[in-house]
Amino acid sequence: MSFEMWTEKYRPKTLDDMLDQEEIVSRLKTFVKTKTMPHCLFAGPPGTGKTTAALCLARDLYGENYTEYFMELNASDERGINVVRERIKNFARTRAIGEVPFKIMVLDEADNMTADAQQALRRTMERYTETCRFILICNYSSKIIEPIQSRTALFRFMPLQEEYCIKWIQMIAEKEGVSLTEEGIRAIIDVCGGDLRKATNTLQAAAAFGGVVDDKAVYTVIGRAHPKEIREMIKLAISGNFVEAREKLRALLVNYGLSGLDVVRQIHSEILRMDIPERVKIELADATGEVDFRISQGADEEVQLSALLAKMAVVGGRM
Amino acid sequence: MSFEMWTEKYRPKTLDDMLDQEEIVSRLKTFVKTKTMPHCLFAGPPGTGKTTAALCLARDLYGENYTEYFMELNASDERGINVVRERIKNFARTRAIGEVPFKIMVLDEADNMTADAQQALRRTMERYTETCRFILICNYSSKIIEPIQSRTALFRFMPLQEEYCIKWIQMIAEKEGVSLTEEGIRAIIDVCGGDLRKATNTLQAAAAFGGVVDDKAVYTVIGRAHPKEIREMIKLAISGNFVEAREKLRALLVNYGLSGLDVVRQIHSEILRMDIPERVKIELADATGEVDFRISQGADEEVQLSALLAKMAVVGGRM
Amino acid sequence: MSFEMWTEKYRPKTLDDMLDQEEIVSRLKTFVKTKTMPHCLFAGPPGTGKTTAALCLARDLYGENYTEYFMELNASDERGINVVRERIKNFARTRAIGEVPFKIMVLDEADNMTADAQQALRRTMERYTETCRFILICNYSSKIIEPIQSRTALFRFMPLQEEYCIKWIQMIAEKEGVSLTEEGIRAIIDVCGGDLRKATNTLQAAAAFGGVVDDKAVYTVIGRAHPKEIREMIKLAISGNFVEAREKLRALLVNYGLSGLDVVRQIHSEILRMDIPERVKIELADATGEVDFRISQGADEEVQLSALLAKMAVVGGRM
Amino acid sequence: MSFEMWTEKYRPKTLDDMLDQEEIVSRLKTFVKTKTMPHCLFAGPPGTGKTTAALCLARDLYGENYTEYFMELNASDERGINVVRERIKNFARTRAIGEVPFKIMVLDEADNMTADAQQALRRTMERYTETCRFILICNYSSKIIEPIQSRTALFRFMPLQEEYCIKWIQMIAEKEGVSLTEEGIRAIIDVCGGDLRKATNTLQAAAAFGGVVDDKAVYTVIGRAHPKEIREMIKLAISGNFVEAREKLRALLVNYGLSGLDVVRQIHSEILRMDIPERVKIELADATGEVDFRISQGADEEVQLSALLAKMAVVGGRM
Amino acid sequence: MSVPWTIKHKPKTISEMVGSSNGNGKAIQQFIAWMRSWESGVPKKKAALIYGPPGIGKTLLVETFAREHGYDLIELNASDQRSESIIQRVVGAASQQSTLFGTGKRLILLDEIDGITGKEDAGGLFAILKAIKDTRIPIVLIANDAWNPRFAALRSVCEMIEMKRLPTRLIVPYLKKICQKEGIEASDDALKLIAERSAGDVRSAINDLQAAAQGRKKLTKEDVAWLAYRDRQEQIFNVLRLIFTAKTVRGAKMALSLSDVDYNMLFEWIYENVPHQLTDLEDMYRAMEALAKTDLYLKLAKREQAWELLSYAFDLMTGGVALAREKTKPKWVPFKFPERIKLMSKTKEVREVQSRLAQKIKQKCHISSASALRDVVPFLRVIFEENPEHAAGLAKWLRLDLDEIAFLTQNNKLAQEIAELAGVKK
Repeated sequence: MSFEMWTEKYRPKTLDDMLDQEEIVSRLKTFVKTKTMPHCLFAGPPGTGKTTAALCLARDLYGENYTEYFMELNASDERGINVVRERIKNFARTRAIGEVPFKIMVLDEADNMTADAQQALRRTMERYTETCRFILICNYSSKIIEPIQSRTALFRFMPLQEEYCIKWIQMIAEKEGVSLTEEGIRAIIDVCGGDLRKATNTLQAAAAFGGVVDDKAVYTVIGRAHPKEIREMIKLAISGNFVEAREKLRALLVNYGLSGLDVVRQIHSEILRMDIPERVKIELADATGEVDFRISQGADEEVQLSALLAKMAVVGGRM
Repeated sequence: MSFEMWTEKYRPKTLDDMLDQEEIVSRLKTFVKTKTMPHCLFAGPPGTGKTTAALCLARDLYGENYTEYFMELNASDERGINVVRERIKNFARTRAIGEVPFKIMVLDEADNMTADAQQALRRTMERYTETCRFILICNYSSKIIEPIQSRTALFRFMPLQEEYCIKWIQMIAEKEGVSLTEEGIRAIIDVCGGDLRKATNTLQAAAAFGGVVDDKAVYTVIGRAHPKEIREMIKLAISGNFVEAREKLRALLVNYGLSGLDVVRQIHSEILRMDIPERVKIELADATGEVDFRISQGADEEVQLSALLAKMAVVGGRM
Repeated sequence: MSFEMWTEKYRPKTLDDMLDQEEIVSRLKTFVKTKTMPHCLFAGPPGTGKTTAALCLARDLYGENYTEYFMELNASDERGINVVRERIKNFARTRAIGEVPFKIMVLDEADNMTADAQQALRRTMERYTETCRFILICNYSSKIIEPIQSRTALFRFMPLQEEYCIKWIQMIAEKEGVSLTEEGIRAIIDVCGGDLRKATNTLQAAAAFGGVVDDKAVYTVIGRAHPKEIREMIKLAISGNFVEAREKLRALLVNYGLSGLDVVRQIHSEILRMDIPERVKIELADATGEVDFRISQGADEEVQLSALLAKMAVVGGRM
Repeated sequence: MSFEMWTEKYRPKTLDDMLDQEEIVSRLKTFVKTKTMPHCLFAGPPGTGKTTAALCLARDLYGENYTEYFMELNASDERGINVVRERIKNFARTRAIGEVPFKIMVLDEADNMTADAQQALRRTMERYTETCRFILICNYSSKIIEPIQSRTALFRFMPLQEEYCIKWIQMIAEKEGVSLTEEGIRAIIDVCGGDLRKATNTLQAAAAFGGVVDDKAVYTVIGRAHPKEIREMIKLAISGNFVEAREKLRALLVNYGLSGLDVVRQIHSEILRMDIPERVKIELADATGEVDFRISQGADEEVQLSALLAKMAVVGGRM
Repeated sequence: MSVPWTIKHKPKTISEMVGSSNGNGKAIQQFIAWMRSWESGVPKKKAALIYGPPGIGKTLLVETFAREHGYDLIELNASDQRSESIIQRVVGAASQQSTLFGTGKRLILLDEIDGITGKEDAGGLFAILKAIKDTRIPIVLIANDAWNPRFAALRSVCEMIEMKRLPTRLIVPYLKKICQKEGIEASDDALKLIAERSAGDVRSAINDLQAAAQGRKKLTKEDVAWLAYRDRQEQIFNVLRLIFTAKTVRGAKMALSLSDVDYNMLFEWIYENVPHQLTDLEDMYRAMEALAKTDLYLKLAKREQAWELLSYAFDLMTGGVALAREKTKPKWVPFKFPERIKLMSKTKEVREVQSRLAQKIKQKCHISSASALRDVVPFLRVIFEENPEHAAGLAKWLRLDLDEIAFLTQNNKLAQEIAELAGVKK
């Protein structure tokens, strides 16, 4: 088994390789054709191909030596806007030589920049607009200040369709010779939603574990309890078996090494899925919110979660 | 697509061009006439013309070469009062040559300066009071220390009237050849209130998105859900359809790329507008506040929003 | 408009100028007369003239060159015992030349010194007692260690009487030719309590606004809503008119250019003054504190203020 | 006469002595054979041999003088990451002399470090990676930040098998000449689960009684080792004796040196076990959760727990 | 003469000191006797520790004695750095050059040893101990609080001399004498007021007298009425009374501005007294809730540097407590000093022992000190209470001292027995 990251190994190289986000890809292709483009804002959830699209665009524009004309900065890494400014300056001040008269600067996680830093960035973008195009990548476009929004073309990346993800994961599994069960793929999708990067990483990690990739392997690798176990714990609690439910909780926290927040969030999703009266769901969703907040603020996981289980016992008793 | 900012392109050039803030403009005009002025404090919400007024004043006073006698410093840019002091010193120590015996120094976002920095600024203002007048711009005059307030003339900028904003946006749309629907303009006003800069930027961003600027385009560009959809979700929850409401929520988060905080804040505005008993509004406003705080502190968005919907269901059930 | 600060212009220069704290001033005067004094401890709330008294005493003792014989150390500036020890030693070891055989060392914010630093100070006071007298200034004498209390004469500065403040403000208004209404002066007192410096600055700022200084001018200049309006809003909320209360809130935010925190803090002070059951006051104060904390932690101002009004409605409903 | 803590006396000295955690031991043995190893993360419940494994590994690698090349730090004891960094620096900067080209630094309770401290640790690990290998020990691997997890080999220690624990305890009893009944050993296992340290300590304390170690002896030890003060405190509170309950609390915090969290956890468990109506249980569990939350926010342990006792007093009075 | 009266009117002889015959007469005689004992060779206790509250003449006694009896005084106090090396240099040297050299007799005074602080004066106390061991001339130590655990070792090698606060009846005549010298005609009730408010602290009484009387020819009760309270408890009782009886929030909050103790200390007073003042359980619970919230606001204000939050804390701490009263009948119950503060200083020594013990376990058992206290100490306690032989073995293995053993047994006699078995030196 090679140690290359599969996300990199199977990352599309050209816009033609990108099979999802069709509308976006077609808009980007016209940039390649006309060798001109505005500043862009790529917004969307993680793992929906934003960085990939930027890379493909660059490669299509500049060919294999694209790295000379293309720079990627992670805004949230670089401490202080001054560093960002300096690095942009150095990159952008020289003109691109070749057919395409501009370079491309990608700023990842731009929504993590403070409003002040974004203001400074805006001025920098203005200054180098002749020689350099910016692609800002973010999760939430609402966190980008309007002066930047107003001079960038917005590309909204949608979460990938489930079928698409499934196909992708199966394709990789096949090429890598991984035996992947039906439950395994369902578990991956369950955990990763439309985040293809996470899905691919999970597959690779589960495969590295050796053996068949089934649901158990996936949940182990990702550090989550199997939904079944969470459901069992909830059922124990609701049926008034508080002590056993708490034992189960301990096992999850300690034996599996799960974090309290993960457990709360899993409890939350399972509650919504379980076959219990809507009224009970409502009450428990409310209680879960409180516990989630407290744990996220540093309260003790066991005390808080066991209080939640106690609550379930009472609510269950009234059912 | 042009890279010029429409906010700049259409910014009034002279006091005569400014059609709003009449009282303020007329007070500023007397400064021009008498060629004398005190230090000033411009306070008011964003996008109400504070910077524009300062620029127009300068141009009217000094003519087209006004930049020789006029300097703008953004307080939140230049960290550290020492930088500010140094730059002010360099600018203010030479006397203006010409009819007007003073220069103008504009300090933007003065309310972002620390109290200590403001104290230092006060002393600097004192020192150069002969050769230089200061215009401090801020959102909240209460954040300016009293010793400065006590020697500046206060100008309070009011949010712009709705009709005025509408006319302005329509004027730009027309000049830029943007086709803007009635719903589009309503959406812009809805989102931007009396902030003309934001409104103009939003128009430009929506136009950059391509196609007709209607309500959908506006909400997409600004990264907000359509209010209608938020209302539907609330109604589902209140009528006890908790699970469906949650699905709606999921769709909003995914399709619009909204952040949890965005959704909470939209829920808040819609609750206040909806046709539900006052008592229910009260309870929901309370719950929304709690959830807003929790999310802003880093609790899980989905869990918290679920909890909010659950609360709505409970309250609705008692209706 | 003059650019001089009225607080400086009217600051007492000599003990004769000090019209408040009569007993203390008269005792200080005998120190001047007899040219001798013990070490002193000045204790009392901020803005009651402790530092002014020390300065006046020094000027009366040494005349205009008093700075040669007088040193002020801000204890919270100079961290560490060694610095304090060193600087005091350097200042105190040389004898004053002139009629008064000792120098004066003022230690401001002495209650901020660590117990260790105070321990080091106690014997220094005794060693240099021939050449140097100490005046320790603090808010709470109880935070000064007993061995030092034992080495000093204690002077307790009382909060200024309202009448005194009123007289002072009227005196300045008269001298500066400001026309100040009865309501205007009440508003200044309301806002500034017994802090004379703040009151003077407020008067100057309101005067700079132009026109008569009445209550409206004072509240506008200080960036506060008129207490009447805050009270109206609270009443609306308590009586269950949540929507109207919110509209009032909006108007306050817009018309006065208030920040959310400003409003919260005004609500807090009005609650305590209103004619509602005392127990309700406590409940509302607690709710207000919660919202204050949330806003200061970055939660949304409008959402939180709505939640606060909602809380009031709930509490009011139980009244 | 020689007595030691039996946990230490019988702690395995070499990897060969370790009879449990077989898979882990065999992986560690290859490190010894190849005289090379990655940074490691040992995660698992208390008393499962994590520290022992690190110690054995060190002895097998370096021989009896292993303490020259091996350092143990407890993250929860060290004040601040800077101290940790400093101590690591001093230890790691000199190269190990001998066959093994690196030293080993063990950081226990690494999950007690804040995320920021862990970030700093990560950089430190990187810097000294040539000369030093880190073994991080924790209960919850989920509390270790992702960048560290990805740079360390994970060893997950499972709770020990019951038979294994039984054998171990019997072996010690035999060697120490303790007569241990069947019921005695069952009681130890019941109470201590898979925590070998606790089991061994319990045996040693029960043996100190001098007689046969049966279940009664074991439960006596457990009863005395767990401060019964907690239960007494709760009883006092519920019977309305608040002042005495508070004194008990003080004694626990001050004399026993228990942390607030220890007390909260035990109170929580006691409440859930108590013979009071379910509704009351939940009310108190809820209140305990709130106290836990507040303490985690920095509130005073005694004050918050006192408020909880006050609540118990009221609840008890109503019962 | 411009020197403060505390210096100007300093006694020249011991007999002029306030309370030299009654009051602190015994202590003064004890000191003189100890000094005299040096005349017939080095005594068993080579150092004396004079202790007591400020302003009662501790330093004065030593200085005056030295002057009266012709001793050279070598002095180190808190304004000097007193690290190990400095004390060694100054004290060590002086204590070695005994009276064999030079003509004068020498006396070493280490004043204000309360002020010897951990970091700046590292090793200072240790150096003093060593100096006492080696000295050939008298060493006098002065402290306010001799029972500070840090001084435990010093106490055992020092002649302990306690001086006390002086009663009003002794202070008044002294003040009167000063007034006579200053040519002031002072009424007895004025002087009594000053003396009372000094709470036995002569120096502060003289300071207050100077502040009030200087420059006057006459001093009446009215002239001193403005003098601020010098403390202490009475004032806090007033504040508490206001808070516990207030009917309105503002009324209760007003008390805060009258308080001369800072809000953290006031909180402790209120927190201590709530259950005693509000005896109805529901009332008490409401008040404790208000205090728990107060505490939360106080801590958040500090953590977030959001000082505006203090204002809400004050509402709850005063008004919240005041309005908690519903069923409790008003009844006079004396206020109690915050036990918690007493306990913290009283148990400082115990807690030190505890943390030393935790360190020792930690090193032997490879666990954190928190875990040592939580997971090992309870079992050790059982063993130490039940089986002295077994305990002795463990004590030896862990190298415990007697204090640590006593901590585990909670029983001094048993601890002695174990210590003997283990061969622990006392």
